[in-house]
Order: sequence, then structure tokens, then C-alpha cells
Amino acid sequence: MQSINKMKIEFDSKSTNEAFARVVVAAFAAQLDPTLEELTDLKTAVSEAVTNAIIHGYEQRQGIIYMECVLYDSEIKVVVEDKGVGIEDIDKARIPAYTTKPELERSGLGFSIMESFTDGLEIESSKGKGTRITMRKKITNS
Amino acid sequence: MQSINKMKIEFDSKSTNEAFARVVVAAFAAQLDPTLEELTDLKTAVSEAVTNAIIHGYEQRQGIIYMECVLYDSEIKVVVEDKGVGIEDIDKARIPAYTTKPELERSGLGFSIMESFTDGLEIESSKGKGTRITMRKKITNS
Amino acid sequence: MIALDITVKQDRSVLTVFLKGELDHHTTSKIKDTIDLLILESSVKMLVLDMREVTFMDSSGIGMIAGRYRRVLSFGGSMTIKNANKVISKVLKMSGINKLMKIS
Amino acid sequence: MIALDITVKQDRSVLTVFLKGELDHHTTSKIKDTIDLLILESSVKMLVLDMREVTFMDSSGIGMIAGRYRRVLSFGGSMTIKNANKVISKVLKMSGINKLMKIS
Ligand SMILES: Nc1ncnc2c1ncn2[C@@H]1O[C@H](COP(=O)(O)OP(=O)(O)O)[C@@H](O)[C@H]1O
Ligand SMILES: Nc1ncnc2c1ncn2[C@@H]1O[C@H](COP(=O)(O)OP(=O)(O)O)[C@@H](O)[C@H]1O
Repeated sequence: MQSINKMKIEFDSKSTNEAFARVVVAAFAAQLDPTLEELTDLKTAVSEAVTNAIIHGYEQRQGIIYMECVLYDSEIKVVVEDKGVGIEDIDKARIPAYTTKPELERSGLGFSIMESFTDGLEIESSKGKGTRITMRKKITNS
Repeated sequence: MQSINKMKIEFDSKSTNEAFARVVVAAFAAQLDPTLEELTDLKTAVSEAVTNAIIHGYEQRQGIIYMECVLYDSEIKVVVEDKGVGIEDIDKARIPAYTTKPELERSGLGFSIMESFTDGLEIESSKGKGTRITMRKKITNS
Repeated sequence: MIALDITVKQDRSVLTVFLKGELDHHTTSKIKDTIDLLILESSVKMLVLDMREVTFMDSSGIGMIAGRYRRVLSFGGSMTIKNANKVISKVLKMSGINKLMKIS
Repeated sequence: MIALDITVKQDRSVLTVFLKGELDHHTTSKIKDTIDLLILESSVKMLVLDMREVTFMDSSGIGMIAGRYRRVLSFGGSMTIKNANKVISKVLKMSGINKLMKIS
């Protein structure tokens, strides 16, 4: 598949950057002329992945979050990566309402949202090395 | 000077990314709560630097543009870099209305705008290697 | 840059919190304590979250709502969500929070 | 994603072009030819650029204006800019384009 446009960004694992990451992805995806619902879905999924990198990956300590977006004819691919603690058990992590940080009022719905709000979710993680989330979203309105 | 937040981005040297680069910088700078005029000045200066990388640096061929933003207490630093042809004579290039591409209806005002719309402009360039533009803008409204 | 604003209105034991802006991990962690303090100080029996002007919400919003629900419940009170708009209804729906409280 | 829209109105030899959106290198390169064709086809003596709804402009906008000015001039016509708003007035001012045409 031939890409139309691509970008890579890295930013501090600060919670103010959750909103920033959403704006960046939305502005880039806008080039494919998505519907408002497609855009909202994408922003929500990205928000989940970036928040997870901050809270779980880096456990709210300093770190760098890497994000990559590739535009295709009628699809956007977004990769969100951290070099944090990694996920112990990916299958468990995907279970709706499963969370390792209930004390932070996490709902355990992050992966469920990423899954149902996109058209493809891939989770790669290695303990002590980090986590890489790849999401694909079809854009019909182009 | 201690930085508050920082990010690095790279994207294709496509003209659609001029608007994208402006949104990215504006969304990041918004964390310092700038005035509308400060934000407009910053977006304009960044637009000039990114456009130059596309038109002059890569001469409208494929390339990657690198942008870096660092937020300080009351200042933002933006670096725009290309690995393109480089600038022959920087002193000449800075002269208002000087352009090497009049056939593309360039006004030759890019560097003048970058200079007068920011609080510091630095141009580093090396023939055949590329160009690096560093701009600093004071944000008073924080 | 104000990403989330809250305004409150109290009518006897009913506390209404109007949320305006984006509900994510960053903004919810800032308003949690404010709301909890209000619940504590004003012997609230009914907490109403008015979400008409919420422009974005992810699962951190769900966590915040569930957390306030548990708190109000521990004081013997209850909670409802009002004016859930289109942007947030999809997230609300899949959270199953409608089994805990009335959403209108 | 439409970043720049143009609408035109012709009243005898006066052609008014209403610009809406952002004027940068990307968008100006798309409208240049459209405007030039209009100038050519409709024997325009006066080109008016209405910039009330321009939300952004950098030096590529100046280049576009100067280019159209030269073209209209070559046909013996003239040009003015109308409704230059606050956002673009700073760039217009430092360009010195006010020495070539009326700006209001
Ligand atoms: N980037 C990450 N790094 C390490 N662990 C993660 C990461 N993302 C998710 N996890 C783990 O997966 C669990 C489920 O994630 P999620 O479904 O997003 O729910 P929540 O964030 O509410 O806990 C988390 O509680 C955490 O243990
Ligand atoms: N990134 C760049 N790479 C190579 N040359 C550049 C670059 N930026 C500017 N220049 C040179 O400097 C000149 C002046 O730039 P500028 O003031 O922005 O005017 P303009 O872009 O309208 O030509 C350009 O015409 C070009 O020769």
C-alpha cells in the first residue's frame, strides 16, 4: 500500500501532552477528509494509548512517547510507543475492565476502546523494554 | 534555562504539511497560554521556515522536514531543519525581497517575516547538506 | 489554556456539576478532588453531572464518573448524568455505566 | 479538507474575488491559475481581492497578490484589496504592497 503522507513525533510523557497528541493526530488525519465521528473515534483511541504510556508505561515518571502516523488512500495507521515497563500479560490486559491501577481510578477500558473505535489493534510489549500499540482506522469519507 | 515541555516531529516535504506544521506548533505553544497575536506571529514564522524547506531546501522534491519545539517559562524555541541543498549566501538571503525563485512568485520576505515576527532568528546552512532555522518567541501572557 | 472548566449549583441536597471542555486523564485528575470536597462539605444526597458542554471524553472520564459514584454511594446518596451529548455517548454506552445510574 | 475557498462576482469590468480560509504556499498555488484565467477570460479592468474571511496569510500570500497585480497591470487594469482584517494586516504592512495598490 502506497502511503500518501507520513509523520513521526516524540514528546515528553506529561499529561498535558494527551490533548496535544489528539490535536496532532486529528490535524494530520484531516488531510483524508474524515467524518466527525471517524475523527472522534481516532482521537479517543489515541488518547487511550498515550495515557497508558504515561500512567502504566512510565508510571508517571519522565519518559519520551513516540507516535507515528501514516496516511493511505482511505486509512490511517497510528503507532504509539513507550520505552517503559512493558505489559506483564497482554491477554489479561485486553480483558474489559481489567486494570493494574485501580487506585488511580482507571476503568480498565482503554484497550476495549482502542479495539472498538478502530479497525485494527496490535499490541507488542516486552517486559522492561516497553510497549508498542499499532492502530488502523478506515476513513470512508475520502 | 529549564524546559517545561518538548517535542520533535518529522514529516514529508509536502505542501499540505505547511498547515499541519502550523497547527502542531500552535497546539504545543498553547500550553504557555499565549495571546492571539503571539500565536499568529509564531504560526506565520513557522509557516515561512517550513515553506522554505519545501521550495528551496528540497526544491519541491521528496524529503523529510524536522521540527523541534521547546517550551520554557515564558518562551518557545522552534527549530526547523531540512537536509536539502543549503543556502549559498546567508547574508544575501536575509535581504528583504531577495529571492532565488522569482519564477515561483516568491516575495523574498520569508526571512524578514521570521525575523520581525519572533524574538530571535538564527540561520545555519551548509551547501549540499541542508539548513537549520532556530527561532525564539517570548510569550508574555503566561 | 483551560481544557476543562467546572461550575457548580447546589439546590438543598442536590449538587449539579456543569462540565465544560475535554475530559481526559490530565483534566479529570484536576477536578476529582474539587468534586469530592464539594460532596463532603455539602452533605450531598444527589450528584448530577451535566455534560452538555463536554467536547471530548475517553476512559479516564469513565474512571472519574465511577469514582464519584462510589463516593456518593458511600454517603448514602445517588448520582445521575444529564445532557450526555453525541460525542461522549459512544464511550458512555460501552462503559456500562448506564447500569449504575440514570443517563439522560 | 478545504483550506481555501474562492467565490467570484463580476460587475462589468470589475472582478471581485472573495477569499476564505488560509493563504499559504499550498493554497495560493492552487488559486493562482483560477484567478489568472478569470482575468484573461473576462477582460477585467479592476481586480478586487476581498480578504474579510482570510484566517491566515504568510509571504506566499504576498507573492500571490503581487503576481496578480503584475498580470492585471499588463492588461492595463488595476487592483485593490478590500476588508484586510487584523490577522493579515501585519504581513500586508511589512510587505510594502500598500505602495502598489489601495488597501481598505
Ligand atoms: N503502555 C503500557 N505499558 C505498560 N502497561 C500497560 C500499558 N498499557 C496498558 N498496560 C496494562 O494493561 C492494563 C489495561 O489497560 P487499559 O485497558 O488501557 O486499562 P487502564 O488504563 O484503565 O488500566 C493496564 O492496567 C496496564 O496494566
Ligand atoms: N531552507 C532553505 N534551503 C535553501 N535555500 C533557502 C532556504 N530558505 C531560504 N533559502 C534561500 O534564501 C532566499 C530568501 O528566502 P526568503 O526570505 O524566505 O524568501 P523566498 O522564500 O520568498 O525566496 C530564498 O530565495 C532561497 O534562495
